[in-house]
Order: sequence, then C-alpha cells, then structure tokens
Amino acid sequence: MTTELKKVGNPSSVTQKMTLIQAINDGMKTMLAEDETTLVLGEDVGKNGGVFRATDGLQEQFGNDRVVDTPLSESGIIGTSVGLAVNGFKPIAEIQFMGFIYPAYDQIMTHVSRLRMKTMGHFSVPMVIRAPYGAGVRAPEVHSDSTEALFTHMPGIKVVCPATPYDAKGLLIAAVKDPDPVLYLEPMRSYRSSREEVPVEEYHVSIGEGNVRKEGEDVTLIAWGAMVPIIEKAAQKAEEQGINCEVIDLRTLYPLDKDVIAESVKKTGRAVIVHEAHATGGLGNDVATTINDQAFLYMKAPINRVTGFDVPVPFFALEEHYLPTVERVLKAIQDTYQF
Amino acid sequence: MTTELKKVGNPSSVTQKMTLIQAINDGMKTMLAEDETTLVLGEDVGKNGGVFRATDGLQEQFGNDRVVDTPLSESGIIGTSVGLAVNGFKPIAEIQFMGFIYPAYDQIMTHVSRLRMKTMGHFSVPMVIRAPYGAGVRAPEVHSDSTEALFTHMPGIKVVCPATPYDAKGLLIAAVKDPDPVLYLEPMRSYRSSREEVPVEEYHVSIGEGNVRKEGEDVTLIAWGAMVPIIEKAAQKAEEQGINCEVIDLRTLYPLDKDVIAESVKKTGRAVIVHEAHATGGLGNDVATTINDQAFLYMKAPINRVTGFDVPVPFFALEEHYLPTVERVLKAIQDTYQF
Amino acid sequence: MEDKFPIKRIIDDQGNLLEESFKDQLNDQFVKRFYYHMYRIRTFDRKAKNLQRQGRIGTYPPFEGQEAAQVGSALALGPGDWMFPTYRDHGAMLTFGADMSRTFLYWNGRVEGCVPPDGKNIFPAAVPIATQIPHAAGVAWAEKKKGTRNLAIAYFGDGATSEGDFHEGLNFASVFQTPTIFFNQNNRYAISVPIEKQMNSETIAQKGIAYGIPSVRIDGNDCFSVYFETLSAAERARNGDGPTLIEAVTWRTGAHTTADDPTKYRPDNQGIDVVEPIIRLERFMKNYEFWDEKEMEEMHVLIEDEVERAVQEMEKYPKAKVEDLFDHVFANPPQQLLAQKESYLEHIKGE
Amino acid sequence: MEDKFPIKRIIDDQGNLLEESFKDQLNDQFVKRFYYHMYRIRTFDRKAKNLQRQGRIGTYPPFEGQEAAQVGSALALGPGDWMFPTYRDHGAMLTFGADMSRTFLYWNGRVEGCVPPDGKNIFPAAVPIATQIPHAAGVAWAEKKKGTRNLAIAYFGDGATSEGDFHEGLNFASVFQTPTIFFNQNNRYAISVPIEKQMNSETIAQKGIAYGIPSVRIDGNDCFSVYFETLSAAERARNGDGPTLIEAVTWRTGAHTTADDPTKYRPDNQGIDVVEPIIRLERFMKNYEFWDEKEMEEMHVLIEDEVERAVQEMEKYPKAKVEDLFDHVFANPPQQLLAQKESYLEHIKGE
Ligand SMILES: Cc1ncc(C[n+]2csc(CCOP(=O)(O)OP(=O)(O)O)c2C)c(N)n1
Ligand SMILES: Cc1ncc(C[n+]2csc(CCOP(=O)(O)OP(=O)(O)O)c2C)c(N)n1
Ligand SMILES: [Mg+2]
Ligand SMILES: [Mg+2]
Repeated sequence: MTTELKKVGNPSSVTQKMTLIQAINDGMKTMLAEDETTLVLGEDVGKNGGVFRATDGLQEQFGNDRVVDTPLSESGIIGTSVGLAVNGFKPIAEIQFMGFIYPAYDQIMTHVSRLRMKTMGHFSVPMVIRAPYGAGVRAPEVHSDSTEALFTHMPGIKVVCPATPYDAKGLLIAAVKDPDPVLYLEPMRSYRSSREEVPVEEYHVSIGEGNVRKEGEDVTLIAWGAMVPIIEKAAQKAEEQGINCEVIDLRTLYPLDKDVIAESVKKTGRAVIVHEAHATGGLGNDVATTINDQAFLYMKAPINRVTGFDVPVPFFALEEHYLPTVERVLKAIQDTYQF
Repeated sequence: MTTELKKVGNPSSVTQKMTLIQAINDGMKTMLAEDETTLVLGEDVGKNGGVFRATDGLQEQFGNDRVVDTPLSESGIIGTSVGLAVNGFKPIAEIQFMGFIYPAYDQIMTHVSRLRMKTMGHFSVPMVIRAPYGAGVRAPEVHSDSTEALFTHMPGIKVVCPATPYDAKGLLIAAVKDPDPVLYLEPMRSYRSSREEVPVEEYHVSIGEGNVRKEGEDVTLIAWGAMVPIIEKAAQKAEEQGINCEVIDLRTLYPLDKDVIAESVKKTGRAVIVHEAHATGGLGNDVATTINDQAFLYMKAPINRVTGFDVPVPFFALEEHYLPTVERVLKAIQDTYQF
Repeated sequence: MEDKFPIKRIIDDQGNLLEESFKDQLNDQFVKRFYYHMYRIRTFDRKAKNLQRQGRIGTYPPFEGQEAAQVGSALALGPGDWMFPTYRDHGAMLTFGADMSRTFLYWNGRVEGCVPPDGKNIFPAAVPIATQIPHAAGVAWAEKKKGTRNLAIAYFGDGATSEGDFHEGLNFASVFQTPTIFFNQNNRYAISVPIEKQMNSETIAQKGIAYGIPSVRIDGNDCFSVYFETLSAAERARNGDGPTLIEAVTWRTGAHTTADDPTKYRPDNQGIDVVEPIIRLERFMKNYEFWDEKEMEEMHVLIEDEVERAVQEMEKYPKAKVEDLFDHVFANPPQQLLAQKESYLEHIKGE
Repeated sequence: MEDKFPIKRIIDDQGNLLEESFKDQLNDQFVKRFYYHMYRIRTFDRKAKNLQRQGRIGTYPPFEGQEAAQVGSALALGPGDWMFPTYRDHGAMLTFGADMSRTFLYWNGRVEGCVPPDGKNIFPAAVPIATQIPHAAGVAWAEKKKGTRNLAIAYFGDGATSEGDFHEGLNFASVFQTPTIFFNQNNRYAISVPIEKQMNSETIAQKGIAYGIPSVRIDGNDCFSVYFETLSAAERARNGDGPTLIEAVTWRTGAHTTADDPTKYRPDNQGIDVVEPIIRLERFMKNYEFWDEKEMEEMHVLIEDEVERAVQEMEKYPKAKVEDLFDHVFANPPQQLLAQKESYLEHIKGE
C-alpha cells in the first residue's frame, strides 16, 4: 500500500530547522530539482511565491515554464492538470485555500479520481493537489474550511495532512512520487507555529501510515493536522490528572491506518477523536466505525468526538468557539475515562 | 424542527394509485398551483417534461415562465436560483442526475447553505434542489452516483430521500414549504418500481422524521431510498430463519431522526445499516456514531454496515456487484445476530 | 478589439472636459456629490488600512484608486436596485447606503457586517470569486418576473472573468434577458497575476460578444464616464433591454490586501503614470471653478468625523455572541444543532 | 455576427463544388476515403440503435446526421494527436482508430470500451458535459512543453458551451497558447433544448472572441469543409500558433438517445430541409463521376461484415470480471480496499 521509494542516504544526517511551510517549500524544491517533469501551478504561485510563500523562490530557480501562474480558475487548474498528468508531467497544483476547491470538485470527482478506473489503468492521473485548510488564523469567510471528508469519501484519490515540518516534507515527496492522485492538505494554522529539524535530503513518509506520537494506557486520542498540538496539550493536562493518553497523528486521511487505530484502542478501550470539521459526516466517523468494526469487544466507554459544530465555519470573531479547544478535549477525556 | 404546515383535509380521503415519479410530479403540480411564486427550472424540464418525465405536463399547465428550460449549466441553475429565492420566488431546481451536481457544488456549499448564516437571517434561500440518484438502471457512468454524504456534511441544507410514492409527494411538499434549502433526492431505481395510493390533496411528511416500516425485536435494519425495498426483503428472509428485524426508513438524511434510531437499537441491541454510497465517509457512519453516542451500553454486537464498495460506482456491467443485495444484507443480519 | 472597444471618457487626466455635451449636467451640486462620496470612501479605506496595521481589524483589501469606478456606478443606481459586491467593493456599498460601522465590523470578522440596512438590497461581499455573478442574474430575473423596473448590478474584477461562474452568469442573463449590469473593475491585477497572464484577449469588454451582451469599455478613473455609462446600462435594463457588460479600466494603487506585498511582483514604477481618480476630479473642479477650498475643507472634516464615529461605534459594538454561531444556520434549526449549542454554552459557562 | 462568421462550405446540398480551388485535391481516392468512413460509422450507429432496441446493449446516443463533422475532423488528425470525444463522438473515435468491438462494449456498460488501442491517444468519452475541454488544453500544453508538433482536439456540443468548463478550458488554451482544436458540433439541440434557448448569441464561433481565439463557422454536413478547416487549425496548432474554435453547424437527425422521444419537443418537419451528409457526398460523387455503383456496393458489404463481426466479438467477449470493480481504482490499492474485494469475492463464491 505504501509507495516504493528509495531511501536516499540517512535522512537524519544533515538537517535544517524549518517551519512547516518551509518544509513544504523544500519538498517541492527537492522534487522540482529531481525530476524535470514535475510542475507547480496555481494562482499566484509563481512570481509572488504563493500567498503564504509556500512556493517562494521556486519560479526564480526553475523558471516560469515549470512554476506557472495560472488564471483564476480552479476547474481550469485541475482540468488542465489532468491533461498534463496523463501526458507525462507531474503537476503539483495549488488551490489557494481549501474553501476554493469547490469549483474544481467536478473535475476531481469525475476525472482525477476515476480516469484510472475507467480506462483499466491505461490512463492515470499522477498529480498532487495542495490546499491550505482550517481555521484559527483570522481569515475572511470560506478561507477556513476543513472539508477533507468530501475527498476521503471519493474513491480514487488519497488524502494526506501533515502536522509537523518533518512529516510535511516527507509526505509531500511521497505524494509527488505516488502513482495515484493525492490531495495534500496543509494546516495553515501550523505553517509557522514551530520549527523542527528537517533533513535537507530527499526522504519520504509513507502514505497510509499513522504515527503514535506518545504512548499511553488509558485513552487513545486521535487527530491530524492543526489538531495534533491540541490533543498533545490535552494529553499533558490529562496526565496531570492521572489519565495516561496515547496520542495518534493519523497523517494520512485516506487510506486510514486502521491498524494503528485498532491496536491502540484495543489497549486503552477508550477513544477521543478530534477534528475541526463538522461532526456530521466528519472523518471522525470513519475512525469511529473502524473502532466499531475492529475493537468492539474492547471498548470500555463510547467513543467520544470533539469536533467543529454542525454550522458553517464562522466569521473569525467566533472561530475560537467553533474550533475544538484543549479544554473541550480534556473534558471529553475525563468523560470517557469516567464513563 | 419540522415544518409548520396546515393539514389540508383528511389526506387519505381521496387517493390515486401513483408511482414514485408520478407522486413527485403531483407534488410539484400541487405546489405550482398553490403558490404563484413556485418555479420549476432545469435542463429539459419544460417542453420535454424531464428526461424521466418527472415534470411532465407542468409547463403546459403553468406556462414557460414558471416551468423553465435552462441552459446546460448547473452552477448557473443553482446560482440564479439563489437570486430567485432571495428575491421572493421558490425555485424547485432540477439537477438532471446527482452525478451532475458537482459543477454546482461551490454554489451550494458557499452560498445556498451559508447565506442565511452570514446575514443573520436577513437573506435566506428557500429553494429545493431535486436530483435523481443511484445505480441499478443500467445508466452510463456518473449517472449512478449516490453522494448524499457530500451534502449531509454541509451545514445549512436539509436532505431528504423518499422511498415510497406517499412519502415522495409528502416530502416534496414539505421541502417546498420549508424556509430552508432542501436537497430532495430521488431513487431513480424506484421511480416506476411500484404503485401505491397517494392522496390527491396537499399533505406533507415532516422533514426530520424517520419511519419504522416494520417492528422487530432482534436486529434493527436502517436504510433509505432505493435500499428500503432491499432491507424489507432481507427482513422477510431473516424472519424465515427466525430472526425478527425492525425496518427503518430514514426518509430524512439531514437532520437524522436520532430518536427513532436510538430507540430501536436500544430495543434490539443490534444494527445493520445499508446504503449504496461508499463505506468510507458514507452516511451510515453517522447512523453508527448516533448509536455509539446514544445506545452504547445496549449493543450486543458491533454495528454492521452493508454499503457500496470504496470504488467509483462502476459502469453498469458490474453495478449489480457494487450495490448491496438482499443476500449481502441477510448475511450481515446473520453475522450480527450470531456475534 | 481595442479599436472596437475604445476607452470612453468624459474628463481626461488633467481634468479637462472632453465631451462638451455633458457640460450642463455637470453642475456644482452634481460634481460635489461625486467628490464627497469619493473622498468619503477614500477616508474609510485609509482608516481601515490603519486599523488593520494596529491590529484592530483583520486582513483588509484596500480599494484605493478605484473610487471613481465604485462611486460612479453606485450613484447611478435606484433605491430598489440590488448590489452584488466583492470584498473590494465596500466603497460602492457605502455609497449605495451600507452602514459604515457595520462595514468596519465586517472586516473585524463579524457577520453583523453582512446585514444591510432595511430596504437596502446589498448582498454580502462575495468571497469566492465570481460566484455573485449568477446571483445577480437570478435576482434580476426575479425583478423581471415581478414586472418592476429594478435591476441588479454585479461587481467583479479582471481575475473573476476566468471563472466558470462569470460565464454561466452572463449566459443566463443573456438568455433570459435579465436586467443586470455586469460591472467589471479591471484593476489589471488579480493578486499578483497581471491581466496579460489572466487572459489573452485585449479587452474584457469583448467578452460580451460571446453572449450577445452589449458591452462598453470605459475609463474607470473618470467618475462621470462611469456614472453615465452605468446610467445608460441601467436605463436599458429597466426598459427590458437586458444586460450590459461594463469594463471600467482602473488601477489598484496599493496591495491586494494588507497581507500582500506588491513589490514581490510589480515592476518598479508600474502605474505611476496613472492619475488617481480623486486628483483627477479635483483638477476638473479647479479647472471649471467648482472647487471652493473652504467648503471642501469643511467637507473633509465632516467626513473624517463620520469615519471616526463609525470606528468608535464598531469598537463599542457588543461582543460577538456565541449563540450566533448556531442561531442563523437554519430558520428552523434541527434538534441536534440545538443540543450542540446547549452543551457548548454549558461548557463555556465555567470559563 | 452571422455575417462576421459566414458558414463556410466547399460543396453544397446538391453536391455541387462551390470552391473550385479544391478541385485537384478532391481526387478519387480522397473522396472515397470520406465516403468509406461515413458509411462505416453510419452502419455502426444504426447497428447500435438496433442492438439497443433488442436489449443487447444499453441506452445509446446516435450520431446520425453528424457523420461529416466526425469523419472530416478525425481524418485531419495525425497519429500522435489526442482526441477528447463526448458520448456522441464514437464516429470520430472509430475513424481515428478506436476498436469497433470495444466501442460496442462501451455501450454495454463495460470499461473495456474506454481502453484505446496502444498508441492511439483517445480519451474515454466525456460524460459530464464540457469537462473534457480543459483536459484537451492540458494535454496540448504538455505536447507544447515537450516540443512536439502534436495537438489535442476536443469535441463538444452546442449545449456544452453553457458550462463553466468550456470557458475555463478555452481561456487556459488561449493564455498558454496550447495546440488545441475546440471542435464544436452545433447540432442545434441539447437533448430537448434548442440552441435559441441555450444561448442568445447568433453563433458559437463568436464565442472565440472572448478569448482572442481565432474561430470559424463551417457547414458541418460538408465533410470537405470540415476536413480542410480542421486541417488548417491543426497546421496552426502544430506551428505554435495556438488554439482554434471550429463551429460545425450540423443536425441531429434522430433522438438524443434511444431513451429520448424528440416528438415531445421538436416541431413537426423541423430539419426535413437538411440534406444529410452521406446523401450530399453521394450526390457530389455522382455529379463528378466518382460514383461506381458496384464498387460502392462491395464497400457496403465489407463494412456491414466488419460491423457484424464487431458485434459478434463484443458478444463473445468474456463476462465482466468482478475483480475489475476493485483493481483499477489505484495503482497501489489500499489494504482496506483489497479487504473489501476479498470478502466480496468470498461472499459470491457460494452463489
Ligand atoms: C474561487 C476563488 N479562488 C481564489 C480566491 C482567492 N483570491 C481572492 S482575491 C483573488 C484575486 C481576484 O482578482 P480580481 O478578480 O481581479 O479582483 P481584485 O482583487 O483585483 O479586485 C484571489 C485569487 C477566491 N477568493 N475565490
Ligand atoms: C454536467 C452535465 N449535466 C447534464 C448532463 C446530461 N446531459 C447529457 S447530454 C446533454 C445534452 C448535451 O447537449 P450538447 O452539448 O448540445 O451535445 P449533444 O448531445 O447535442 O451532442 C445533457 C444535458 C451531463 N451529461 N453532464
Ligand atoms: Mg483585479
Ligand atoms: Mg447539441
């Protein structure tokens, strides 16, 4: 299930402190340098280097044939990327914010994800779609959506979402090397929130593998992207109250790492799932049914979910009330533990 | 939560045998006759009476100002309907097949469902979007999608799906009268599969209310739309094997009737959920988490889901293998019962 | 195509009247009304930029340089008309009657900023590019069905013309001959993307040909040209003659938003030849003796006062209510949403 | 606009040569090649309609009446070019080299019908209207990047021009000057909606102006006009001169699909004046002495044989494999999908 990739050297040998967004930039740079067919395209990705500077310096280094400013046209970006991908290129298409991916939904749903199926593999669409997602940065409306579930429900595309700089570069490279289309979601809120040592060389983080960031016995906490720091903090606070949490960062949203989920929950018998998308239809439900399917007899308490509410992501004056907080997660941990 | 509606007379007084699609047609006719602001618009809905004849005779009766053939332009249909709805009209917009709703996804996601929220109720979008959905009629690709979960995850729009002619007319009228936008999904496969007595007068079926079609003690079966006949048949067969099933037709997909689900499962302790959409991200997961949240201690077996596979709805040669069958449901009932 | 769609103007850069036929209409009161509104929205705009710098509001997209386009078009509208602005058209909204303190509120992340004064048909600024264009076709279609003489005007940028919704909206308006004005502000950039990379057509006006929609290209920094061309498009719309596409060629003086750095992508000195619209009008007023230093100064003071008061009002505004997160999603909210609300209100009570 | 885009034709309804300059090129072999392909796809099309009636394939959208447009355009392509057809363009696909039995298979609900012969760049027929248009821009852009002389041709109907993807695709092609031919078959109906309700522009050709894309309007029932105009668009594309929009005016003789009843929406006798393209070519051949009754009859027999054999092959084709439901979604399928497959194969083993 994971991509076959050569491990280049020892990835930890030479490292550099990077933010998450720098790691993404570095991942793209690595791939642009490695393979001539790799392209970056999207609105403002060229001269401007992206509205968040994710593509900073890439056009200067690789030319405007390989790092391309496109018209303001999401369906056009994805639709032409299908053509580029089918015809020998590896497009990394940027959608400026996840909330602006909807005009391209048709292309992704009926072509990006289905072309391989409908031609029995004769044509394939190896492309990466990058999109910053999520609330918490006081952005205007629609800029803060977290609608990964619209894509995990769609067969034929993989979905990844790094929470750390290391995973950001490693997953980006894995996504570019993957023969299938990959949606690569970037937690805007974590773009510059911390730095970590990231190998300067090429390496990858396998698609489909979750990560146990902290082991624990009592309650399993599961999240991804910008919610990982939240569950980590909640785990710390719970610890102070004598509740020992296991912390899982899913990293890949489709396909889910069902093993890592099931194994953990079989041990703890309790799970709290956290995401910023709405409860109804959220990916947390898939995690929950995974637990139902694989660990039913181990469960000591109902699965608890802490999520965004079933309301549109609000204008930013209220976004702190929309987003799961450490306090809400802590409360859920306590409720679950004391059930 | 349910719409305030006057019950006109005794709805069962005068009835007529109708197929599901005739009942839909009759529902639209009733509303067009009752309220001048009601409009029907979409591709081929006028002179042609719809590609399935759902709007047959409506343009003749109400004129081409009220029953309007539009250009081939889903985003245009929904986008202009937003304008019509905001400005005093009640559009019933047809999307010819659910698989062609994706070009309008942006309009539905960022405006239809959010306009009321973002204007604190100053503007609202009381409109109905009708779309035939589902496989099993040997249609070309993309014509058979069942992607309700893309809309139940979207706050601000209600989603209904009738399984019977009676509910079809009653839910259509409720949808038209509802002050909020409603997505009205039509099980293509059931359009003409049976007839039942339908009141000729105006009546409604409340949005948000599921229906227990058959009471039972051992296992709760839950479905909607074209899968209702499947679970009914499976219940019959299970009965022959001594397993007594309760059969629930959800009818409304958002908001879910959590009470009817919880009550039943508390009684039976076992649930089999059936839908033709993909397992991952399917609405079945919401039913499952409802059970987890409300009936955890009553569960005697893991919740079982019988769904379409995590593959695009196939070309029709293989659709019978994609769709849940009576046999697959029966097997799930047995597994659950014997757990 | 540039010769098929010459840029129309009534006054030139130096404030000279080019079209004598308008002479009588450009009387004292008339001219000062334009100046007043342009100065007013300029003051608002600069204030908003400052507030953002001070962290008192969120990211803000200035419209400086586009005042003539926004004021000229908004003044041509009637009270029953509908306005469909973008995030950069708060100048047009204010001119058409939006509340100024609420407009500041909008940029402070408050939905209250989307609620127009009663009787003012102003839609919330469209954030997803071009999505408002079909709305304007739909609302206008409704007016036509009702038999009124009202119209809808949709504002959008040069970048917006690349989106499918631009195309679908214009096609609907054309097929149903709706009373809609498609008002394009071609400020020559979509964030960092210059119009030459956005499209390969010489003008935006020529895009009307695709739909058989009459179109016109005007100097968007000439408030009078904007006004009179919008007015004649409005007249056509009211008379049942359908939609019009107006390309108002203008220039975004500053950054795309307060988060943007145009030196990253704009050549040095690009645009320095553009005479911005308020200067141009001032020149005209001076040339033709409409300018009264003292009167203008008084006007400026009044406007600055108004803007200050609006800021104060915005900042005195009651804090955003958590209930509002839940209360406006549905007219009749589902039980489960009410349950989420209750449980969350309960949860934060302790805090 | 109709005068700006006059309908170009080389032979008229009665089979008279209108453009003497083409006289030399229209030699015996050349002309018969067109006749052969048009008769061949006609035979395929009628057979498909019959098979559908007999329940041997699914719903089928006949292209009768559009043979000249499909054959003329397909014959103008080179071997390295890319074709992006719709569900109604199996005539073009067959002419360009698609396998006939697989084409029947497609209409029998089999993905095998989407797999082109090796080396033939034929995309699966686009079912969601207009979505193939940006693909053709993208594939052509790739050819340009590679520095080849290959092009992409996108087929689409009059109705497709209303979709956003038509607009976005043409704009991309124009901005990046991709070697793409946008080949419109204006058959004057989109299911039941006549072109007058689809758009308010007199022609489809004029839509090219919106993008600065050269366009031409041709008689789509004149196979030679289609051929030579496509050829010159192709020449321009190959030479780096960018995209072309071709409006081929034609007529859908029959129903939209076998599930459609055109008497519901078409006025009586509409279209009876249209001389369908094979008759027209036959007249031309007779007028200019290319017609050899015996040779033609032999050709017909050969073609009918080919079509029969293709039907037999289709019907002898191994049954659809359940594994194919799962095996082609991903190059490297996730574990959980393999698990679904295994468990389902296990489940049906008993049956
Ligand atoms: C659908 C969509 N895609 C992308 C964006 C991000 N975005 C915001 S403004 C903008 C540029 C708009 O340019 P233009 O239409 O010329 O208007 P201007 O900002 O110049 O007024 C972009 C790309 C968006 N808001 N919506
Ligand atoms: C996005 C989308 N909407 C609706 C349909 C249903 N549909 C199939 S064919 C058709 C009409 C197409 O008309 P046109 O583009 O003129 O092509 P023609 O069928 O005449 O060849 C429609 C509406 C579809 N396939 N895709
Ligand atoms: Mg602009
Ligand atoms: Mg057509």
